[in-house]
Amino acid sequence: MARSEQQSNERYGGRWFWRYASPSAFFAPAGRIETLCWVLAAVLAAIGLYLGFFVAPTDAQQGEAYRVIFIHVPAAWMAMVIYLAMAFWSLLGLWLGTRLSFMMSHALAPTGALMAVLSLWTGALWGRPTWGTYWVWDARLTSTLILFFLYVGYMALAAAFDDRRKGDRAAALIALVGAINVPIIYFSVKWWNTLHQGSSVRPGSSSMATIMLAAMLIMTFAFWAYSIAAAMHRLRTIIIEREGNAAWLRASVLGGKR
Amino acid sequence: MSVRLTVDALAAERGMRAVFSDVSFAAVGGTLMRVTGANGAGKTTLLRILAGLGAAAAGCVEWSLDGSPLPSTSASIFVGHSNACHEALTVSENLAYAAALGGADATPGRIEHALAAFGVRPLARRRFGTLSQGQRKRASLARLLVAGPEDARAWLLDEPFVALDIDTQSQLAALIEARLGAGGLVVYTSHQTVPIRCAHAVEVAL
Amino acid sequence: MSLRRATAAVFRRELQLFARRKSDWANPLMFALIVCALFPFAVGSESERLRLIGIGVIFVAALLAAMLSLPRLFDEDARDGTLELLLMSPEPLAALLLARVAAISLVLGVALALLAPLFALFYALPMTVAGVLALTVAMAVPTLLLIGSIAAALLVSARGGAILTAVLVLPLTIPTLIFGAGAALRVLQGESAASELALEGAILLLALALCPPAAAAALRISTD
Amino acid sequence: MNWGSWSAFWDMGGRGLFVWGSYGALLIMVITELAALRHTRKAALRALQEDHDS
Amino acid sequence: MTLKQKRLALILGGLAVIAVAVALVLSAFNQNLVFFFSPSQIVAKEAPVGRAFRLGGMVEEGSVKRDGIDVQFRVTDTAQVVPVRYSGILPDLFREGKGVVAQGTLGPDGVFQAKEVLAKHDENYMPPEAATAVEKAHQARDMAAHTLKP
Repeated sequence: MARSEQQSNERYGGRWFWRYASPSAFFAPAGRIETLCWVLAAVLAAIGLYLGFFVAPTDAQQGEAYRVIFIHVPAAWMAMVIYLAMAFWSLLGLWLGTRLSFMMSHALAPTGALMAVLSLWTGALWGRPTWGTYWVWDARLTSTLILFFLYVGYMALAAAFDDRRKGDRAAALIALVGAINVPIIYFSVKWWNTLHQGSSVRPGSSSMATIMLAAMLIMTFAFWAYSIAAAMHRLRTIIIEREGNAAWLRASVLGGKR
Repeated sequence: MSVRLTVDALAAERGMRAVFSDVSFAAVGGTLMRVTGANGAGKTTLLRILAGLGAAAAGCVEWSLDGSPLPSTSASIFVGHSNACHEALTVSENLAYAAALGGADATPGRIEHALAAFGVRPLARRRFGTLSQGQRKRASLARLLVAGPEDARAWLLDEPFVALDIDTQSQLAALIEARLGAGGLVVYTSHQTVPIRCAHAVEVAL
Repeated sequence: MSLRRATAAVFRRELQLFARRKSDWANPLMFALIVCALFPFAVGSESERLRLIGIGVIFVAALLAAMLSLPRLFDEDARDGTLELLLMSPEPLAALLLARVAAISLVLGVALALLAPLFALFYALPMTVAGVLALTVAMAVPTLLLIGSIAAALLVSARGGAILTAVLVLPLTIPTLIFGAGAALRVLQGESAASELALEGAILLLALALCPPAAAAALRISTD
Repeated sequence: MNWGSWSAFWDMGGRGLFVWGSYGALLIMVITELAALRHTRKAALRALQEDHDS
Repeated sequence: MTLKQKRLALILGGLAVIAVAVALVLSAFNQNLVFFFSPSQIVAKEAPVGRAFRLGGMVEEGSVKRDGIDVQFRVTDTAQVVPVRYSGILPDLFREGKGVVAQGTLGPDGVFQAKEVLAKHDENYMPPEAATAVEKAHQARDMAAHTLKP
């Protein structure tokens, strides 16, 4: 049985994380995190793209086409990581009944869906020159596609309820069901058809030159920063939408303007 | 059997809007409790929370039987606006289903007895969908009696007198009185004032 | 004792309803039949080509037909108030939901499994394949209904339920589709389908263990 | 430095369509998302302001 | 039975069902699973004749002969060799000595008629059987080189 926020508050009142688990307390830190992450994303992306296009050499086998890797792999990773984060916040929300957890999952979903689309799109454009086809029904591609469907289902379900509290918890449940299913789907699709190469990232092994790897990892951090910043921005918007009646919010958002 | 209901600082919300807050009361078996309030004050919401069908925004509801705590779902029978009967099934099938879900074994004799108390015994083998509105209401109220007199659950009745003719209203009132006399707890909401004699009447205003 | 009585009551009621209202099972069967009959018009009637797509078409048609009956799970109950009886039962809700899905799976699963060999004739598939197809359809229908019961429970009171159910449920049924159709494909190619059948069964069992509690939680959320 | 000229840079060894197709998609999506973020924030603030004024 | 006992019984039942499911999965994985056929398997006549399947291995060095869009090459797992015929455009990464997967049918003449040829840039991408075979062959060659050197 899910608890109400107040009950959880009484029970976990002394814990450190509780201080930031309410929208009012997290609104300002979220803004600071957002600004920091926008800056980080821009700087890291600039460094990563410079390394990727001007320092990293041409690949021996693939020529220049491999340069898609600097956005393809980070996007694919983020699509998965964001889904996991969404499922984590959903679980926390269902378990503790905190409003902020649900808002966090809602804030993550659109960016996650975008990452899934991006990794599919770049994958298709990379696959054409290297594998000889835009699309294969391979385990990784297919499960990314399904991940995209799950994101869409989550967002559609959250939007289908007029009662926001219901929508929050219903969407959280579907996120968890999806999280249990993703590995099952992945392995069954893998069984069904295996074509994607093994993962090439093993530092120290010869499968990727150091400079290429460095560019890719820096781009990955840029994607992380971007995702966090976007999620924090969306989180603050959701807090404004939902907590519109609260005095502290009016004071901090409208206070300066009037 | 002695049912006890304790409600402490209860609050409810619907679609993020507060419906009521800080409602506290306690009641024991033999008490008739009437919940009053304007439209939209949250009478139905309160009853659904007591029944365990809805979640409270804050506060708690505790049921106990002879001192040992009970989960909400085993503590009460809820009769709401809908009849809780499927139109394609007969009256007795519907009642047997409700009884089995409630944890009781409904023998045909019990069902007939319960229907007789509302004067609709001949309808037992009719499809629910073929009944008139008044007949439907009576047949569905018979659900309260199917489990038998040893059933300790409290009755939660949401507007039970609506759509009942005068005869049935007094039948139901008599049954409620009998129930209270046997030590049962009855909580109801009503716009009509139907006289119910009882030793212990409490009113909760929302 | 009372748990057995309650689950038996749920199970019996569902069968009674199927017996009283034939359209509840006849419509999904007709749907599957029509879908299977449409494909040859689209792809051509050579038996060679039909055999290639037959298994997939039959399997997807069976899944879609079963999915059409998902709203039947809770929508009507929510309207006439019998859902409250289920929610207020002192017995574990998950067990009651399992009984209900079991009754529907029994009727729809068996009916679709019996029809699968007929569909197999349409698509010039040999009788051995038809047998495996019937078996895997009989396993896939309960799996879909179990997974679908979560979505159906969530969408009891939501807008746009039917389409959204499909969006939520169909991606999650991919494993059962892969192994169910895969088993029949193996037999068509003259190989042993044992491992596919084992995996199909494993997915059914997993759904059996995990879906009813999730559906119960979903129902509590949406009726709150 | 990898590129002798700008045209070599845009050509990407004959794979320019695929490489720039990918990076272009990234750019479009990021811009779209940023615009959407701005839009919803503005709408939320406007709603709050109207609520406040009335 | 109290509600708690019932819940416990249901949870135990659920766990038992999951255990059976896991056992089924394990038994399925124990059975022989074939995604690819290696040239050795084809030479040993394990692959079906006349039915489409996948052939995985490496393109043998110096075996590629192009004639317009018709291509002939040989696929090896270092132990055995299978000739392949294909007509169409080969992907960029198709190289001699690199991994390849071809989908098609084995003709009665023992030539694999490929309908689709897919290439990989990574040695990881190979059927596991072929990968181990290649690795073993490499090891043997390296060891031979070492012993011959002094």
